Order: sequence, then C-alpha cells, then structure tokens
Amino acid sequence: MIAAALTLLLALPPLVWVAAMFDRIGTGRGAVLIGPLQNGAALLLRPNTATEAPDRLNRLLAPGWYLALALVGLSVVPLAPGVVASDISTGLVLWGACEALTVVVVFLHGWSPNAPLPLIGAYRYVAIGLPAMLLSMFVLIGAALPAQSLSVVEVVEAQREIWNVIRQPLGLPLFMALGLAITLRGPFDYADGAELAGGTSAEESGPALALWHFARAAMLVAFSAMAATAFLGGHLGPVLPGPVWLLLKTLVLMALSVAAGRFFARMPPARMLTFLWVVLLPLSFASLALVGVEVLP
Amino acid sequence: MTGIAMPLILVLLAIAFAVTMQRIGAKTEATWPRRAPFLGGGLPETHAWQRFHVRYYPMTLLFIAFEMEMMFMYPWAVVYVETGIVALAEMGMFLGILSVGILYGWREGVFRWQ
Amino acid sequence: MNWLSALARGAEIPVFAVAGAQGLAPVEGLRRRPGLRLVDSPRHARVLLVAGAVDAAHKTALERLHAQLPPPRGTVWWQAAPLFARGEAVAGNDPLPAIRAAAEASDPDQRPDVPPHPWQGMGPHGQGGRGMMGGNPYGRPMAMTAEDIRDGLELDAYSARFGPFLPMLPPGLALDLTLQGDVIVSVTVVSPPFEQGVQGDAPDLCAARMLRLMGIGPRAARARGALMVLPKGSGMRRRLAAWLRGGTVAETPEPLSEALPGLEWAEAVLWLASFPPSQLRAVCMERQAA
Amino acid sequence: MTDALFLALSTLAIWSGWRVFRVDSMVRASFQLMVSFIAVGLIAVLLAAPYIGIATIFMMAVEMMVMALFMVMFMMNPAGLNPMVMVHQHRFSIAAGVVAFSGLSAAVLLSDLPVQRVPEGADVVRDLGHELLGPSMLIFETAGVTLLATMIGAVVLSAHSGRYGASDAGSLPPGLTPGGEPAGRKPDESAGHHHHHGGH
Repeated sequence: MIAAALTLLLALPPLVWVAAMFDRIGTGRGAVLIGPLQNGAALLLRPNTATEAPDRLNRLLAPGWYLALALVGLSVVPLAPGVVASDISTGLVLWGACEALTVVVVFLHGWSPNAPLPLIGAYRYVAIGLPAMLLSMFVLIGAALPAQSLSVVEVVEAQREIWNVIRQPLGLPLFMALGLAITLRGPFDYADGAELAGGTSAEESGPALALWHFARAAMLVAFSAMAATAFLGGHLGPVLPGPVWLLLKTLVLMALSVAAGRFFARMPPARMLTFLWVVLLPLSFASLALVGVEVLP
Repeated sequence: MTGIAMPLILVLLAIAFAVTMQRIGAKTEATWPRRAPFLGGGLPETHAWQRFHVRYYPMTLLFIAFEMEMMFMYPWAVVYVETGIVALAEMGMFLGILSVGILYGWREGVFRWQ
Repeated sequence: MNWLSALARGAEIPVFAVAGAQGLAPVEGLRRRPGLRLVDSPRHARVLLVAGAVDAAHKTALERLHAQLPPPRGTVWWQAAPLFARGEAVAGNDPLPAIRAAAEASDPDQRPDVPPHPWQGMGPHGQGGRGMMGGNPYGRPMAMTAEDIRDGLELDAYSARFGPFLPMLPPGLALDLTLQGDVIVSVTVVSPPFEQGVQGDAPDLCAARMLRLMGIGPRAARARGALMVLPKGSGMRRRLAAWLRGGTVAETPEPLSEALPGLEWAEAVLWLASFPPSQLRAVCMERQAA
Repeated sequence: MTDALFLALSTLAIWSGWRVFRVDSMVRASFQLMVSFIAVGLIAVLLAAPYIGIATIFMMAVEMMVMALFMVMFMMNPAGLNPMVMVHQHRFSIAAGVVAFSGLSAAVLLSDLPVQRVPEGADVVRDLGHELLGPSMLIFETAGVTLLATMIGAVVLSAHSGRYGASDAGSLPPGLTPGGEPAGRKPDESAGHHHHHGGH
C-alpha cells in the first residue's frame, strides 16, 4: 500500500512532463522535450498578483485541491495484482466522488478572483461538468457489472478473459468525453477556453498558473490510468510485467485524449448541454443495457 | 477500514506541495491598477461577484433528481449477475421512468439557456 | 533557486499582443514564431507588444492593460507610435530582438495607485460598505438587480466596458455591455474595430481566429464536423465554410446593438468573429456617423 | 489508528459545520457544509459502510455545488463583501440548537444501542444490493416514481421556457386547424398570473 503510493508520487511528475510534451507535439514550436520544463520554470519565478477583494484562501488552495483530486483518483488504480495505494472496496464510487469534487474545485478557481471572465468560465463549467459526470457513472457501472464489485481491483480481474472495451464498445469514448471535461480540454473546456481569455485562470499568473497547469496534466494522467484500468485491462497483459502494461496503456490514452481535444471543436455551452442530455446520455443508457444483456448468465 | 487513510494522506501532501510552490514566485506590491480585473483595457462598474443569473437552473434540479437515482445503481451493479433477469427488468423499468423525466425536460426546453 | 533560473532562461517569452491599425495580420504571423508565445491574458505575459497604430483615445485603456502585466514587465511598440514613454519602438519587420530586450526590462505602472473609489476606513467595518449592499466595499459598488430580457428573473446586471484590447473581440472594438449571467442584455459600441486593410480580411486569417475560439486549429477544421458545432440559422456556418474554402465573406452584419443582446457570451463572440474586421468596422462607423 | 482518524474527522465535521454560520460568503458557507459532510462520509467508511460513506461524499459534492449556485443567485451580498450575520432569529436558533443537541445526546446515551459487529470482510455493498432487489424492491421502484414527480415538479415550477414558447408570453399551443384557436384548456382570465412564475 505504501509502496504503491510512493510509486505513484514518483511516477506522477514524469508523467505530467510527458502530458505537457504531448500538448506541444504538432504545435510547430519545437523543443518538445525541454520546452515545457523551461516554460514551467519561468512561470514559477513570476509573481502572482492579487485581484480586487479576492477570496484569498480559495484562490490559494484551488490548484492544490485539483492536484489532490487527481492523486486520490490515481490512487485507486491497481498497479499490479494486489498493489494498490487506496485499497477500498468501493473504488469506483471514490473515483466518481473525485469527478464531482473536480467540478467544485474548478468552480472555486473561477469564483475566487472576483473577476468577470473567470466567473463566467466557472458557471459555464458547472453546467457542462455536472451532466458529463452522469456519462462516466453509467459506463463505470457497466464496467462493474461483469466484475460484480465496485472495487477497481475486481474490475481488472474480471477483464482476464476479455477487455471491457470489447464488452462495452461505447464505454471508452463516452468515458473520454468525461475525461476531456475534468481535464478542461478541447470540446469540453468550458472553464479555461480562448473565448474567455483563459477563463478561470485568466487572472492567475506565476506559480498559481503553473500549478493549475500541473494539476490539469496530473488529472489527465489520473483519468488515463483509470480509463486504461476500467476498459483496457489495466495491468493485465502478456510477457511484460503489470506496471509496464499499465504505463503503456495510460500513455496511449493520454495521447488519444490530447488528440481528441485538438480534433473536436467546442460548441456554445447551451448547445452542448442539450447534446449531452439528449444524445450522449441515451447513448450511455444503451451502452449499459448492452453490457447488461451480455453478462446475463 | 483504514482504506481511507491513504487518500487523506495524499490530499494533505498535495495541498502542502501546492501551498509551498506558491511561495516560490517573486513578490510584488499589489497596486490598484494591477489588481483591476482583466477586461482588455476596459473597466467594470461593479464587483464581479453578484447574484449571478445562472441560465441553466432547471437543469440542475433535474440533474439532482437523476443523480439521486444513479446512487441506487451502484449496489444494483454488484448483485446484477447473481440476480439475473429480475435485476435487468427492474432497472429497465427504473430507467424507463426516469427517461420520461428527461424527455419531459427536453420538451419544456430546460436544456436551453433560460 | 539558481538551477530554476538557469532553466527559465531558455523559456519562450510570453507576449500579450495588442493589435492596432493594420496590426492583426502581423500579430497572427507571430503565432508560430519560436522563442515567443502569444498568450490570451496580460496576467500570463512578460511583454506587452503593441503592433500597429493605436490612436491616442485608447491611451488610458492601454495603460490599464500595461499595469495588468505582472511586474517585471516590458513593452514593445511595433510599427506604432509610442503612447507612453516606456519600451522600445521597432519599425522593421521583425520585433523579436526588441521583445527579447523587453523581457529584461522592468516598467513601472503608468496609472496612479488609487482605488476605483475611496473606501479605506469608511463604513462601520472599515471596508467601505454600508449595510448589506450599499457603499463601495473594497473600492467598488455591488451590482444591483435589473430586468432581464429572457426569463424575467430580476437578478444582478453586470455593466462593464469590454475591450478595446480583449483578445476574443476584434481588435479595437470596445463595447459597453450589460450582462445578466453570461447573456448580453444591452450593448453600446464605444469604439469601432481598427482598420485592418485587405490583409485583415484574408480568409485563412479570419478562419484561424474563429477556429481558435472553438478550441481547434485550421487543420482539424478540414473535417466538416467543425461546422456542425455552430448554431444553425445564424449564418456562422455559412461564413466559416466560405473562409475554409478560401472564399471571402461580403455579408454586412446587423448593427451590434441590435444583434448582440440576447446572445450568450460564446455565441456573441463567435458571431463577431464570423465577420471580417472591415465589415464590422463599417457597420460600427456607420452607426457612429448617424 | 482508527480512533485517531475518527476523532480528527469528527472534529473537522463539527468545526466546518460551525464555520458555515460564521463566514460571510455564500460560496464559502456552501462548501464548508460540504467539507462537514465529507468528514461525516469518511466516518461512515470507518463504521464499515464503505458504500454509504463514499456515496455521501459524492452526493454532497454535487448537491452543495447546486446549492451554492442557488444561494449566490438569490441572496443579497452573496460574496459577503459587506460583513453580515448569517444567522436569523438568533435567540430562537440558539434555543433550538441546545434542545436538539441535548435531545439527541440523551437519545444516544440513554437508549440501549445494539452491538452487532460487522464481520471482517463482509461484503456490505452486496447485502445492500440484495436488499434493494429483494425485500425493498417496492420502495426502490416507488423512489423511481417519486423522483420522476420531482423532476416534473421542478421543471414546471422553475423553467421559464416551455413547449410553446416563454411562459410569460402565454406559452399557447398552436391551433388545431391552421390559424385557428389555440388548442387545449383556456387559461382562466380572472386568475391573473398562472403557474409559471420562476421563483421570485
């Protein structure tokens, strides 16, 4: 348990670096390897400015909470058979709680500077973040059906025969939609988008901004690890040891998420809200029904 | 049941890390022009904090009801395979009833901006 | 923290670019330049780049913007007459050396250090406010309730001047907006967008600006799905499609004070970006002349 | 270990519960309450209820989020820029608090609480599932209908938009024949405002 937690803490910074590299590939800026580190260092040395009458405490803590949620979400992922940092029998629900709290944290991040653009970003994000969470609940329940358990360890064990991505082909894409929402990316980036000049982080600078980006990337890692575990068999795989498989699958999903974030355009929020409830949510019903019929004895 | 100790430790670590890191940056004096909210050179008349006109409030109410129902589904999922067709039928009914709620909400336009 | 500073020396310089007259196309040309990175908010920037002439009427706005860059900060005037005595003026085609130099500079504030309204020590708690909603707590009054144009709920109306240098609006466009939530309730055009010439109306440039607001690059937009995310019936799809095909858009927009109220922020911003700057300028000038 | 955790979490729950009434900002108050509930949820996990505990955290996160939206929307001075007192009817609330606290404490101390240790490794979530699909099936299905009624009620009471347009514009259905009289029941002229009122 402690070994697993230490492994996570050691693996997270390099993986965040990799996430930043993925973000840089294809932007034509060069310096893919060292660029994110240099920019991060430069940002850390800049000052953060106060805004008029901000909520200081929440402004200080919001990036930390975001990072904490990414870490807790990551900690329910088993790294190898029997090696898991948070060994809790309701890991899937704990992951869901992390998603819900992410909405709260992003809202606080936008609320606390007392400035118009972050505030609009915060409110828009809540509109989209809440229903996007329903999608992940359905597809993760779909992953729990064959495992007959809410424990993430059991979910992995149940995929020895066949991965959930084959049992539940719609599950992974729908879960990726949630992933884009909690990592504030592309089509679901209603918090920090360009039409709000950076939205909830428009007023942040210096270390606060660097940490917010760090936490976003950490959340991408956590989400990808969770998706790899729930749909791609986690640490299961031939020849190579378990943690290596998990790492490889996580990297693939990180790359996929980054690519999806770049490919799909962002709708105006009201349109996305209807799309979520009327198209994606019924799709997730269907996905659950499909897996339900499949696993019936 | 100490499975929650590790998440709590991780939360404390993350918060400590974030607070420490935010002490690194240079310190500046916060003058009033520096503190003004960014509006591209423009100025607001009032504080941004306000009785914010949330445009999707009926959706949030629908959402809460829906979320409540989802919480029944987790225990259901655990015993689904054991119970078999009964569980499928029961959840089908349950979801059917709630889908009516979504359809009604859609027809009444609650997913649009009010 | 020496190693941190050493690492930071190789970083890209974050630049907040203000496009003046004829400045939009040159600024867009900087977007892929290595060594600098254009950012959306002055809070993220180290250097303020003023590209193209900004008329003296916008001096105060520019000074306010300048103050919002966290210090130390530098200024570069690129093909623009300096409006205040900070930073370096560049006439040539390449502002990068001047930006590098400005990244070492440290400009002081141009605006006086006074709160928007006096408040210190006033009121029963010394925070400048009175009662529940009155006074100027911490220098500003609180927003008050007003009629709404959509659902009739009388909640607070937020009035502010947006622009002239907001990156999501056409450069130079300053609007006095009243918002309820993120829906625009009323609009007054304060100053029209700057003249951008023929280059500013170039289809690829216009399409890239609009697509950036949708969170994607021009390459991703070649898949026609990008058009589907735009609202139907507003003409935005038609105009973006024309730009993506390489055609020009010659539609005249409705006057802003009639077209924008009732739109939600993202829609309004996309609607504005779906017209070439020259057309928007024409329609705003027409209004001001009348 | 468990005892220390229990003490820490209950202190957090009580402290943040108390802070709810001491802060000025509606947002802070909502999320202080959320923190309090999270601590209670974690205590439930310690009490061998891993599902109920974590589900409490999950539910309270979204519910307090929505509560914060509505609190900010309808309360004066929502961010507490001017200091204020969160408590109304000060004396009455103190009295009510004392009565409730002593009543509940008396109930806990005086009643004969059953001692049934949950066996180590018992799968309580499975038991809960069997309960839902077995003896409590009727309750479960009733909850579905109740929640549907909640949804419809919430939409009717709060939504301004309607099937046939905005409610204050009449929201009249089209005629049965082209250009004919609006179909459906006629609103009562003397009744003034009808039901859509958007919660002023």
